Amino acid sequence: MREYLTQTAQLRQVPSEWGVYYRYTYGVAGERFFRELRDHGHLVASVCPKCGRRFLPPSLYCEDCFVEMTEYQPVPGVGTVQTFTVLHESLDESPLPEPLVVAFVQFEGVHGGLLGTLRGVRPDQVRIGLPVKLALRTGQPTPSAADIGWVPA
Amino acid sequence: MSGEVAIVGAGYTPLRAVSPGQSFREMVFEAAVRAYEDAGITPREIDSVIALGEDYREGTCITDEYVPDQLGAVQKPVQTVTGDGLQALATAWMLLNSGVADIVLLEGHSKASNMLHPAQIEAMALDPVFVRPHAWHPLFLGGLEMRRYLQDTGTTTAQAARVAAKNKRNALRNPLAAYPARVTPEQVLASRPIAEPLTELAVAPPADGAFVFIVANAAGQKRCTGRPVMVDGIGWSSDTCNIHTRDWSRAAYAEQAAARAYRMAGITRPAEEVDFAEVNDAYTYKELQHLEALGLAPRGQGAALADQGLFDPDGRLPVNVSGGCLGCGNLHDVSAFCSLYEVVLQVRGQAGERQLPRAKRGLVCSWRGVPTATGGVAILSGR
Amino acid sequence: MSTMNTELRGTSLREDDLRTGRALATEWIPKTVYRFDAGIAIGQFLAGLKAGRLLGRKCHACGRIVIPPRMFCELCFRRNDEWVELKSTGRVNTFSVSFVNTDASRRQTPQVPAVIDIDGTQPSMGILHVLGEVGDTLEAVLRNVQIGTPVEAVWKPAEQREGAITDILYFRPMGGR
Amino acid sequence: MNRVAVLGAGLTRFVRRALETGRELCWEAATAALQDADLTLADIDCVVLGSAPDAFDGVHMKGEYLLDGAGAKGKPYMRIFVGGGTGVFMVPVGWWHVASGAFRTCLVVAEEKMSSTQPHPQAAFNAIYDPFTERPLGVNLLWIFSLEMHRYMKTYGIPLETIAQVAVKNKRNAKDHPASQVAGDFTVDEIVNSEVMTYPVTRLMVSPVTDGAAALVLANEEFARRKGGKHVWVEGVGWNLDTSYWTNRDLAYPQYVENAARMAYKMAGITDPRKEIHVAEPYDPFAYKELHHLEGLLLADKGQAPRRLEEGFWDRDTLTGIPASPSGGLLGVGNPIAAAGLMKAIEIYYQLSGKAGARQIRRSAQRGLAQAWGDLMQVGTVMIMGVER
Repeated sequence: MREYLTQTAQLRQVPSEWGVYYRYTYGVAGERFFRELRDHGHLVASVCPKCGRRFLPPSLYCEDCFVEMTEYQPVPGVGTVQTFTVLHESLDESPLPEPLVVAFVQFEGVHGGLLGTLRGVRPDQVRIGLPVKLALRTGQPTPSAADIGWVPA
Repeated sequence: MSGEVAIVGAGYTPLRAVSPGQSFREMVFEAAVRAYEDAGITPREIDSVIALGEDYREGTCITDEYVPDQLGAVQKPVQTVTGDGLQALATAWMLLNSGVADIVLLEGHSKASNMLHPAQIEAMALDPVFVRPHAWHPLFLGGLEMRRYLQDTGTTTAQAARVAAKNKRNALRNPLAAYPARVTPEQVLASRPIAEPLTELAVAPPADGAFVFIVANAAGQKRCTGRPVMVDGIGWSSDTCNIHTRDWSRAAYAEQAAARAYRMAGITRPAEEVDFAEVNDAYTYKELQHLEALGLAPRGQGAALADQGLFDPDGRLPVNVSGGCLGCGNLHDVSAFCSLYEVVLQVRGQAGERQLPRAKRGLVCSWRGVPTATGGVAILSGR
Repeated sequence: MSTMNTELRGTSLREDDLRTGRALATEWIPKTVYRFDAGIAIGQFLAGLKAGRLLGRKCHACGRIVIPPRMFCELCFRRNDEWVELKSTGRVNTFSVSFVNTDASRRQTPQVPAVIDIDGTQPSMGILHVLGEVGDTLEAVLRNVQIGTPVEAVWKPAEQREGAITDILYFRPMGGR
Repeated sequence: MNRVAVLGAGLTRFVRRALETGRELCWEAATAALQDADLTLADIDCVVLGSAPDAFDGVHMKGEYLLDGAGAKGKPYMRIFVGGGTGVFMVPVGWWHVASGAFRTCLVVAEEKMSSTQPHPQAAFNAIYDPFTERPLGVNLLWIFSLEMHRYMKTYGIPLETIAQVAVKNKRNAKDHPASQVAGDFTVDEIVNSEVMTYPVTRLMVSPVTDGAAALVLANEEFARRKGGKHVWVEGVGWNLDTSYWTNRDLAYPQYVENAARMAYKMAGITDPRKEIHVAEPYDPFAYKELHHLEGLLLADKGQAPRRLEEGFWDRDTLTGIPASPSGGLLGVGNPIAAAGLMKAIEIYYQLSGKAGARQIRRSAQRGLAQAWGDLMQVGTVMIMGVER
């Protein structure tokens, strides 16, 4: 018997799969955000009692002051594209049937922002600074981040 | 805080896109044999072992289990850093200055080719509530960040593409590199778009391979015969993990890590005090963004300096003469070890045909990849 | 503070809260699928199983004969030296009687995992496998097997073997029941 | 080498499934620890995080995901991982961040959110086994424990009823722990006769599935002195990893725990641990493990920990023995893996600083030890704390 593999026919791979899936709770701040989104169709930010900034997405705590945020405020209806990408590949690494515009949107007076798919505009027409508004997918049994999208304002 | 810590031994396996002839254990064994040979010691001399590992990439839950045997480290103090190579080096530095070890072994390997769905794996790092449900390919983050970086600095996509052309060409002189090539910036721009402005050739492809280092304090160095490469400074830092509140165009983690490493190394004018740098270039623009964060180029001037040839192998501050991630292959957290290995060779004068004439002091800058904002900076020099 | 804080945070949910939507949650099915390179030692080991042979490796420095095989001796830290064909017999080092499946669901008839010290290893050392022909109830298994019981491998028919650890169906008490 | 003091600790409740995300759990524990230490995040120079497999929370690079909740934004941050040994190991990790002179203060956080894994967290454990020689057999996590337990029982002739007493003791102790999930009064018969999972392991000899977090604040001597008061100090740390070829090992004795303990004892200057250790938190994810580990820690002769248990040597109110798991351990308080390990280390801090309330041991204690274990039954992690002397 040889001590090294010398032929490609000797190469072996063994498959393995973990066989689990996951269920993630939305958490204290996520509960509030997604219930507001589902019940009232608007975005809310949490307010830091120390630094006064409004955080989007809302959070249980201020990541800088490290204090609890319990106050929530609605976010303005129109935001602007801070950056965007035209995505061509799916999570399975195959070409998407139609390229997607993924946009990160910020709102005046709000720290942070949100990601969503931007529709209703040709990819080559999208610019940083474009005003957009929320286009919410509805009718899902559970509200989800995937419901959040944008259209030009 | 000034303990004398040096790399006294280094071992590798050549990096390749696939590595079907060896198990990861056999790969690591090969690198370890080289590292021990280089350091002139046996496993008996090792006081402590630090491995790199992230379970989802390894496909094994608790990868720490499978660390000791192929290193000859059975029944030794062994631990796994779920971070990058410089965080492992920093951990070694701390152990060597705490009195619990004089000689520490570092190990990192990549078997990225064994993941059947790497994008699906990397997507598992996204916030499961606010981000992941969109089910986007995780490179969308690179695209978003690149667009904002280009906008804020006035860098063009063509300038960014030159980084890939340079690094892949540098890799032609590195026998370890998995992806050496002659490509033009135009080819990079014209390659398949993935997350615009990122195209296929602007993204470092994954590779398999292993590195092992032996690191020692002053007492430990006396027991080793390997030529020491001193760790003059090391820093690591994390910006927020919250992609929503991050500054998209700056690499804040690298600024913070560099400040710490420079302070430790007594560096005040990095662009003049560092001879060469190995800087994370998982995507083309990251090299430029990192160079600016490190103070090796003024903010927004990375591309302009690159255009002048400053970062070419024959420039004043060669960057990624190894080929970087774009030329060697992306080993994720282990890429920092690939960079470290290049610095060891260069300052020892062992880099063969790519040896730089002036390589007394080198810098490594690492980044853990999307969606993280974590990275490190190390300054190393010959004695 | 004179004693630890006893007003701890942390909000407990019942499974029902999540099922009924009183608490919100989202599901994700990951594609955690891998194909692992078996490499030199395990590649040969698996090829041996396909041929109905159990292979170990011997280190000439320490004299150990190990299974599962590796191309290095982890104690001497050297490349080890030769392949050794082992008999597919051994002794039960320890065993368990398992009434739970991989996903923690209940099973009616038990699995009997065991560490089996393989004859011919040096010093005696084992592999993980399962026992068969030992009964369908806890009481029956405990009657039929003890720690130390000699066992032998029951192989799949040669034409069904695929070069996997499951080419050995199970080990059974020596000589059958 | 700088001396390292413990300035405060915090915990969340340990629950079967938490509403909070992992980040939120981290923040809850971290703020509780900062409050206990009377410090703010601005006083913290670096953060270390312990969390067991990513497969539980279901987040790749889990440390990165948790970091803002752990207070690490803009700071040097390190996640270190040694399987089940991770929680206790966070004290050594925090210790060397400070002892090395690299940092004045360190916030140590441990978190686990196991309830995320479906259909059951146990399924995530299959991937701990070797993919070539073990996973194809249809493994489950409990196999490895029941195999080791059976070998331990057989080697020393230990009856199941004796091992069950560990569960009785720890679940009883946990009744006084404010974080506890599965505390209660049980009889040996109830433990032994609970559902057989994997013989000889029965349901009540197994720690539960838990969500939770824990945190600890460490500081160097200068910082601690400036803060004032009497402190508990980290006196010894040790860790050790045995071969991954677990079926090639002697399963009756945890040599790696002994190696880790010897490293820690040496650092703490301990030569006779049975006299110099006054309270212990040995790792108890399964009832037999506490006994197995007490032997590895050299606090009992090989095979003799069960006899000492019957004598009441490990009881919380002992005056002559060494109270073991006065917190209630993983069997009583719960097992959010890394957070459970850190909870055990925190219990030593509470006991030595007189903060343990209803759980305060009756004998005097100047020194205590916590230990955890993990991977394929191959990691030992040990930390020793002592009071001001």
